[in-house]
Amino acid sequence: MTYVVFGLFGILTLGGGILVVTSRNLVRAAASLVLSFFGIAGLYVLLEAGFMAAAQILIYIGAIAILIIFAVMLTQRVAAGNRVAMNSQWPWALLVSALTFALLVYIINIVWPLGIRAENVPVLAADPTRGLGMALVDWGQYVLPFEVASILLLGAMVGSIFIAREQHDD
Amino acid sequence: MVPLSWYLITSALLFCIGLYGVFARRNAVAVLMSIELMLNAVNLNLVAFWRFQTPTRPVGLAFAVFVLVVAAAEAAVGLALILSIYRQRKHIVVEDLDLLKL
Amino acid sequence: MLQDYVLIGLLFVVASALPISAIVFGSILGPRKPNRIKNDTYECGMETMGPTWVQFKVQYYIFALVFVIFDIEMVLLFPIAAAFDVLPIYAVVEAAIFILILAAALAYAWKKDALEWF
Amino acid sequence: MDSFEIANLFYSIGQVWTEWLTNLGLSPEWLSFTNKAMGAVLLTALPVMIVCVTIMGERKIIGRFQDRLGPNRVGPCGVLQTIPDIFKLLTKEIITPTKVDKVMYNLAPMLSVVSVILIWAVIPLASNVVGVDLEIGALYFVAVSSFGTLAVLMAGWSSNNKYALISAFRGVAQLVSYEVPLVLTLLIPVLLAGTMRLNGIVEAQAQGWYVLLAPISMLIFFISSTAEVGRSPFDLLEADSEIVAGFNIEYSGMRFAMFFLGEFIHAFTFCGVIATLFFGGWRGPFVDQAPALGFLYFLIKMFAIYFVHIWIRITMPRLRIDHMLNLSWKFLIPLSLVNLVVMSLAAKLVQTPAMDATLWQLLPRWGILLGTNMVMIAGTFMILGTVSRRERHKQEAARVLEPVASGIQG
Repeated sequence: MTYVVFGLFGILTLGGGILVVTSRNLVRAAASLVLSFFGIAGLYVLLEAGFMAAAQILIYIGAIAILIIFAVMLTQRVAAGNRVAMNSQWPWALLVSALTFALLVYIINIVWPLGIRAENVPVLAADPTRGLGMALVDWGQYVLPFEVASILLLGAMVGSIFIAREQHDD
Repeated sequence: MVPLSWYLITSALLFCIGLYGVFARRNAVAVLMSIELMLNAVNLNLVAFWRFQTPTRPVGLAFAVFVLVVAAAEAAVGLALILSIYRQRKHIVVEDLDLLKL
Repeated sequence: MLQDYVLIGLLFVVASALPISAIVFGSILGPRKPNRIKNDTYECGMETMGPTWVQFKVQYYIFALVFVIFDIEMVLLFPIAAAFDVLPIYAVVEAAIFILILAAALAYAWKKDALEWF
Repeated sequence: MDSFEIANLFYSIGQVWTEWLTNLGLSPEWLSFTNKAMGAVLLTALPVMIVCVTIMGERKIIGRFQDRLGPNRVGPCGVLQTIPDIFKLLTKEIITPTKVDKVMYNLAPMLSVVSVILIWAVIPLASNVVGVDLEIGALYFVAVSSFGTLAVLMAGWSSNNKYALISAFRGVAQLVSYEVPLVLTLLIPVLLAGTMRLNGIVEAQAQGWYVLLAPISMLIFFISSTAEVGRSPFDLLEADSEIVAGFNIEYSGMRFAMFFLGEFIHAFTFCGVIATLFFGGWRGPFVDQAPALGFLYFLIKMFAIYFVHIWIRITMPRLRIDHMLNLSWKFLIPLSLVNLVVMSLAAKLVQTPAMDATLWQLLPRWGILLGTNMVMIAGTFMILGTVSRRERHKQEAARVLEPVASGIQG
């Protein structure tokens, strides 16, 4: 049963991904991106990371996807459906990605052999989300990256507002 | 449970799809979307490793959350740059953006 | 843990079955006499002029952008709020610093008139 | 003995149901699955049934407010008006305009209904009656409602209509702006209860409803939820005088009805969430003896809050878009940020009392939290007063200089 659900979400993720890189209509591509994100959220649920799944939906689908759709609409002059989507080097790109994939599969197969079924998976901590919350503000753990994250967000916001703003003369 | 390697393969495949998109798409927004796919693949890896290797400590989760932060910052700044370029040059075809070559 | 989400999955299926069946019923019961005018885009009886996918102003993007930043912040705060009862006081202060840095970002956006609707 | 039977109402129904299924020869796994499927069907049916009642009630109430009768033809006092309405919508022609993007056009109304029904999975209906008591309940609620934004955008884009797209863009700007204060204040019940489980939040309110401990949070949450569901005075999405009818203009018949249904369910679902987070959910007198009463209390609270919604809807005129955005970004968000910082520090000052704390042990916590809120309210009013006085002076000065007022374009 879990395998069926895994397959479903896997197909959603990968199918969405393939549509993203192939579809000519950029809004369609963004919609497929949402599909792909949703698939990933499903995979997180299967990994018992409910917090990550919710964060995935909230941030990627609820915020980043909308940002991307806005950007698409702001940069598309006419419904640019019939322009060429790929550049001239796409066969090379395909080759490179295929080789990368082969390499990754090779490595994964060495360390975590594909045929082996998951036996005795370790048990989850009682409440991982609370654990994460404690770790984020713990001196010994992630408090520095946590505060740096807020500075990064501050920087990103200041920078992108500065860049994106239309220059008003007044 | 589904074994770890399956998640890793899914994630690797997604990463390679994203890689292909980054190399092959002409539109800058599409390139950015492909980058988001790659970041997602990384995150999937992190969460899968967390679940199978260190489920009692929130290491993987914390890293995945920080990847989320970086992804959001990247999307915001990247798209702002694209908008700004679009305003100046009226197109966002990546291979024609060779300002530095002149 | 995984069992919890079974119900949500089922609810998703049932909840999507509701609008699907309603629309299917509606299309069975309702009349179907399409014509060119009726199927045209509705713009108060006027002919559609120019391309429909018009361009929009950048202001929309800026709102979405500030939202993305705040969204991330809130997601980071949720696990901390959930663990609030066991946190020491300095941890709360750290979270407060985190919030204040983001408030500075909001103040910047405000100062630069990025939040104005022109 | 009467109350005893009521006490075990849900339990006994569950017992009978389980016994019946076991006699049919179901294995435990399938039994659990069947129960969950049953739960899913019930959770879908419940909001739809509530809609049928509320639409009717709302029309009657609005009629009374506006000094007219409201629907009064079908059934006694017109209470059955909804049934012919449903049939009317069912027999309407469903028009699919030729230039739409078919996939997204059909997906959007579905998504708008599904996203709100999914919220019901985590709302605790009575002490032990909840779809799933998710560990991340509060976050799940926010995550699921963000699908609604997507539905608006999809409907607007796929319709291939300028007005629909403009409305969708405005709508997304609105939804996105008000999601920030909504979620920021949602954090306060979570941190006061120390859990994201919605049932846990309700149980923690045995020590006083959070509306008493955090009234500011309740107000912010209420205002931003009004905007999130697009109710008046925030109904700019379908400002019929400005943009023909909103993002769903190209929809007709049952497809349009689905948007309508989604919007209605959304409205009182948020009322249910407010009741859960701030008004003690299923809590009330004698609820420990008779858990079934909890459902009644929940419904009463939900409808009471919904009544306030209706009241505001018929009293307030629609806001202009720049005012609406300013209200969120320049008032609600700064206020909720301050509220969050101050409340978290104040709540940390007094340790969370044990579950069996007496009234006297609870008093300091109540006093400090409520006092902090009062101080914040006073401060807000002072700042608002100063700002508005300054603004008034500025405008008066401007009027002397330039007699022609220049309008702001939305």
